[in-house]
Amino acid sequence: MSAGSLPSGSQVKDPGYPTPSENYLTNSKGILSWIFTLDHKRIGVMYLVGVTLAFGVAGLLALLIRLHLFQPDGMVFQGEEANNWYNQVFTLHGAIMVFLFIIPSVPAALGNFLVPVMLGAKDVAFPRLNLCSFYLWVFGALFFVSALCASGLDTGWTFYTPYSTTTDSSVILATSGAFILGFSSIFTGLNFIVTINTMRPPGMTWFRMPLFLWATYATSIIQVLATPVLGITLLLLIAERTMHIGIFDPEYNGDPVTFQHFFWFYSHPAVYIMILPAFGIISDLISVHSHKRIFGYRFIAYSSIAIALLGFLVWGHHMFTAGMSSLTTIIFSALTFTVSVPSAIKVFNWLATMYKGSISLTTPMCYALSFIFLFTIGGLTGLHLGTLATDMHLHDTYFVVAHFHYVMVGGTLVAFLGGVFHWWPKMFGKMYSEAGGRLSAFLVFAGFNLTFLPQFILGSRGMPRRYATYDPEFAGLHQMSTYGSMLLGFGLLVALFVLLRSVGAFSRFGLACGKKAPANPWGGATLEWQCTSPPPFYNFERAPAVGDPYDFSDLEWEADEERYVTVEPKREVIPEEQPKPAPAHAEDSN
Amino acid sequence: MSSHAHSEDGHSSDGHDFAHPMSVQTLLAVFFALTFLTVITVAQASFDFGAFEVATVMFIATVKAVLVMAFFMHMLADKPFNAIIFIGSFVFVGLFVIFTLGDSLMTSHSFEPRVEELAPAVAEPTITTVDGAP
Amino acid sequence: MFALMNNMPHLLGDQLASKFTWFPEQASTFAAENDWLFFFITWICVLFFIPIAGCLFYFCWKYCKPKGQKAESNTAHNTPLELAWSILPSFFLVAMFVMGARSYLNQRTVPEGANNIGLKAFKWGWTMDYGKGVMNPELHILANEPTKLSMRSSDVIHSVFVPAFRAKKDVVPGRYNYMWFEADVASERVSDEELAKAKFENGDGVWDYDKWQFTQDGYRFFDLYCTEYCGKNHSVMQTVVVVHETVEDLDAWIEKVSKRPADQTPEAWGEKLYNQRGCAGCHSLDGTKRVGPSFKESYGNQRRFADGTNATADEDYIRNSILYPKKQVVEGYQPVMPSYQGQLSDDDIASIIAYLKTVSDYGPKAAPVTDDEETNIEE
Amino acid sequence: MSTIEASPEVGHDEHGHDHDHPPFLAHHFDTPEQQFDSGKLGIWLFLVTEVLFFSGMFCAYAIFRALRPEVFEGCSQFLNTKLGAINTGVLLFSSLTMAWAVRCSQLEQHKGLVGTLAATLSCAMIFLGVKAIEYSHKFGMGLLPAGLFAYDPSNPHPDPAGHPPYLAYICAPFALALAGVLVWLVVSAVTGNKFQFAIAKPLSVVCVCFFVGVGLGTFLESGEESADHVDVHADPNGLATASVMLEAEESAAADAAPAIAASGAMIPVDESVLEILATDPTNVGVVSGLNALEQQTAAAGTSTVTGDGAILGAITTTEIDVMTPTTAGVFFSIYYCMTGIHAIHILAGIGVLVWLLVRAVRQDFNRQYFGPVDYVGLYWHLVDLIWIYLFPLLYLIR
Repeated sequence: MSAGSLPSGSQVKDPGYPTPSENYLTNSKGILSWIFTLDHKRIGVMYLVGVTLAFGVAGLLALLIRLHLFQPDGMVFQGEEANNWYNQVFTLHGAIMVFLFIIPSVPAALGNFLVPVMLGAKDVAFPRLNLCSFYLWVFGALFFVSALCASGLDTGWTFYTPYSTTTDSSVILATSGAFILGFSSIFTGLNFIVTINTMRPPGMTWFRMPLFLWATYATSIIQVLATPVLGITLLLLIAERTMHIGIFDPEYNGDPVTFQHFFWFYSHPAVYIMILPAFGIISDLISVHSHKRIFGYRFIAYSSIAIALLGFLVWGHHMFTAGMSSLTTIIFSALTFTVSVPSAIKVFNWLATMYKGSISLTTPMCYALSFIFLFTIGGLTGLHLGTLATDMHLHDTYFVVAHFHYVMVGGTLVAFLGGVFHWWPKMFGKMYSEAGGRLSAFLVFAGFNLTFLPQFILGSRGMPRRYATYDPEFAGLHQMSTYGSMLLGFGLLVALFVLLRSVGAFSRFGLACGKKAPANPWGGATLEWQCTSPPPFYNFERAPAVGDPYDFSDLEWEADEERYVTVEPKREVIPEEQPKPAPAHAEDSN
Repeated sequence: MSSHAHSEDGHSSDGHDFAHPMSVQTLLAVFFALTFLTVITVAQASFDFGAFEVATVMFIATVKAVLVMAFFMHMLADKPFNAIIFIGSFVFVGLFVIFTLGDSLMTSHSFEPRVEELAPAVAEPTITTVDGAP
Repeated sequence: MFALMNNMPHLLGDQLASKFTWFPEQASTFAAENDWLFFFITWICVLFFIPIAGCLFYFCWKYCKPKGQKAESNTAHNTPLELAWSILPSFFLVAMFVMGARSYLNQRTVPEGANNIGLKAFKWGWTMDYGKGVMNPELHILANEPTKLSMRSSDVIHSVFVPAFRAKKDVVPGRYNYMWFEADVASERVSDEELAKAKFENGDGVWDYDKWQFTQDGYRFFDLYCTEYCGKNHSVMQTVVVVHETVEDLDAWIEKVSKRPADQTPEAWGEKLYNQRGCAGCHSLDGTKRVGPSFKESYGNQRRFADGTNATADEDYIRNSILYPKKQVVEGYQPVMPSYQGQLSDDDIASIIAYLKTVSDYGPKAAPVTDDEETNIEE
Repeated sequence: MSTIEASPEVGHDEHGHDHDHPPFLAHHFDTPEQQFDSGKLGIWLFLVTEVLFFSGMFCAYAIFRALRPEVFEGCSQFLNTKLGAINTGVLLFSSLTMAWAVRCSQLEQHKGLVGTLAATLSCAMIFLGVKAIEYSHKFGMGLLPAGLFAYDPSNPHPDPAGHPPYLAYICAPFALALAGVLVWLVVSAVTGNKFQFAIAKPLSVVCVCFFVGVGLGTFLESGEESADHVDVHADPNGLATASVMLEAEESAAADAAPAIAASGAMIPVDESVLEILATDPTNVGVVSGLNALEQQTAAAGTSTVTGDGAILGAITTTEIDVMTPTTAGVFFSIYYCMTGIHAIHILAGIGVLVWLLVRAVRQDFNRQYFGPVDYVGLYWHLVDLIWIYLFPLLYLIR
């Protein structure tokens, strides 16, 4: 097609396969074709819409919190019930963000779309289960909405007993919702593990998998192992509230610290459910946009698994002041430090990948850079909290709030946005405005830092978290934080605008939609860039050429078409008569 | 797509492809072993093994569990990977129980005594006479 | 709202211009060590962060290339380098852990002879127990001597946090948690004029600690916060810590708060004592049998004792029961009640008796007994 | 993977040419073996989640048993070992028939498959029937979770008229199911629908089995009842005396046990209890008592000290009553949580087994496609596995 621009003699492989007449978005029409779809890509898109809505709601609640804290006495909620309102708002902000947004964001939304495509499979192993887990998510979300409509929720997202067993708010509705969302998460994880284990096409060995798949695999392990414990914990909590079973409620001889053990056995690994897929995205983003092979592939892959497993050993660091025995406390502190090593490895590897690369400062790359910056701060401040003596001062202060927002928002959310910007052309077949995208990345970065850097200072100066009103001495920093949150919110709106505009959401206002996306706009070497944008219903019109996912040497930029094409494809020659159709099994049994 | 027929040839000659039916004798033998172990575990409950009681009971239960897993659940004939993940899950159960139980035991001295537990016994006339006798 | 936003630059300026500190005042023996450790970790973080961020921006600038240009190098890995950066930071981590754990163990090991103060947390307030039945929401401790708090909660989880002491511990219902600290900065006293002026301006209402920045006894204080979310008034569940220079000063304060205030009736004071002094643990008000007989059947009732004798529960009997509880034990109960001799003043005992009269179902639900009448009853 | 393939879910018809894709093979899989392996890995992972799900309750069990062994010992006597043992046997037998069903499906023995599945279902129903007796009996005695605990040692078997007819409530849905299936059986026999008749026939046996279980449970429980009545009546106060304890030790079964538990286990309580009480800051009385004691020891004559010492000595052994809501109640909470969630798993298992039964009658399974039977089998064995641990942990504590 564009042989003229290439050195003579090189064989040009057809870069984009003949564009199929239909893609997954157009091959069937009507609302029912979406509601009952078994296509992982459509389910991924539905998740994307769902988690964005959840994020919008929880984000508005966050702005409400920040506005309220603009004044020491509280600005938004007034009157007798002001504190109750505040408590409900921060609880719902936390619960919705954690259960409805962060946990399903990357794995369920992006993961569903990408895992089979990256793998070269036609679908996930259990498409019906996949749809089921989406509807469980919807169902769980409905429970949260009904809790909100009934009498709200004011326990904090952690549901600590005995507060949660004695408060009047709709704890049972909310915990039932979280229980159902847990199963949604388990089924997604289970599906991915099976898909990656048994659906890899010939040639796709474990070490040819993109790092996003490794991260998703590690995440899925946690989802399958940890989430059931949340299920039983919440079930016991419901029983405690209805029948007073006396396991967690001191009134009946139970022990609240036991509840915390149960809860954090899930919820600490859940932190890695949130951040591991983000690591996967960033690994791919940095490599693709630096056009350079990822540095230390195996170290990154292994460190994902290491984090997943070590993540099960450190839950106690949420309870350093709760009244655990000193020995347990010290053991958990020591184990906590071990988790920081694999995270550090990844940061160094990403930097080494950029070194001597050919960096394009595209929107996804801007988000990825911002991720490295913010996540590093989040990770490093974790050291202050893992160290026992300093944690005695910092625990349950704004320092903790700032720390986990740096990891969850600066980490996961930024990576999620980076991932969405990176794969948007693939998902919807449209290019967005680069300038707008970069602006949003900058605004998010600036707004985020302005919001949460002051909170580190607030925390170390002794401002406790979850306070609806506070001593006037903290006012200045709180106000900075509030201004920052506005900027952050504005940045996110810009991002949403840029993305929606590209698919023509504003075309009726005269804002043109984006250009048609080529199959490979960034020069990625993973399999998803081999199919058309958007992918056809069956992902690949023909079996994809499985090669090294980070070998960019045979990709050439075609300036006039604004796309990358493959020259001299090092296509794996798969013999027609293979002894075994899925050699993956042989490896599994080792 | 001729691979399918091909793969069938590559498999065991019993013609059952990937199916590995258990023989009826094995199934019955395992069942009787399990029943026998149940009888033993009920019987041992009438003897006092003191501190070993829990250990004995758990040992017998584990033997039964291994029998069920190995034969009824075809773990022996299954892919090792499946067995590994299943048995691996017990490692995590172990972690969970050991840390939580250990911490509870180490801090149990700080639990508040429950006054109402002591109270009725103290107030019980019959018991008071027995205890207060010396 | 917008008017306030206009204040922003001013507030910012305030923030930067006035004494900017990372931490509140160091007022305990833990503080210096804790802050040192904090800054030690922070500097290590900076040591790592500056090169990381520097590389990030430098690489972006240096290797930013037009599209289509190949990378200069395609090194896939360098195992020694990767091992190095995996292993080297571990030494820093070990150092942090060891220092943190040692300091923590110190914070968990109560020195011999620490002054013991009881603390009870409830929704939404604190009661400090200074022994001998003296209870007060304010925490008053002695400078340069270790103080141990034995803490319990009567409802949900709370957490004691004194930023100036760098100390924190959750108060968990169903168990006794403890913490200790040694304050090394005594609270100043404001001048009497200032105190008098504040008292006048404050009026009879609740003392406004935030406004005056000293207690109603004229002491400067350190904040004590609840840091475990506990419901509606979590954010106002605060009290103050006052550090006294000398034991005399502390005792004088305890003496001052231990007496029945002039404006309180004996019944009300008696009820307070019933709840605060542990009577409620063993003696119910509704007739339920607990460790001891219920107060519902106390005053004015006929009592049968373990030794077979009988008596009517009158003022004298109750007084004796409080001071010498093992002399006459009601039949069916164990002689487990401790003596309150030296623990309750005559006025306290009289108040309790007055209170018992109001809760007993037998005998006169009577007019309050005057102080004179009571003090006449002698052993 | 070497050819272009189109949708599995939409338009099966386009694939008439695809000889290699049998109808039971989902289109995103290449071979039946890949499909089977995926399903198998999936179900094993699901079992992993089940193990971790139950681990929470085993953990709660371990904590409370370690902290309050005497409560567990006392309360365990209320559980009828015979019923537990019978149920263990029933579940083991159902595991056997389930494993046999897998074999039948692999060998394409369709009749055998239907038979073994029906046998498995019947065992599940017997199990539930026995459980219904156990539960209703305990509900009636007020042996309930901590918050609802209403056991009265002096009146262990309150008048049945005083509480709702729990057994009837539990049996009602099963009776409805039985009636429904019988109607279906008759209708399908009359209309001559052989397929439906072939399903309804085994199902009616299955439903009847629930009541077989109820009968079995009633029979064994009534034997139990008379035994402990005798013992209770032997003691005029309705409270345990040393003689009853002796009897209990001699008799192998737990017959006399409720009476013992009612009186509570003897455990020594030493001064440390007082010290603990003393650390309660609100309990200033005790603190002061101890302080006074110490001061007296230091200063005054020894006579007072011995006096107080004797008093302390008198309460060094006291009885902890294990039959209060906060002690026995917690045991029964754990008992109901564990066995209740296990019973819910049995119910879920019954659901999927019925689905298998229908497909087995339809002869869906063959040597290439027996996955569903195998997966349900694995699930069923896990449920059995959990009971293998629950039985000794709850019923056989001494």
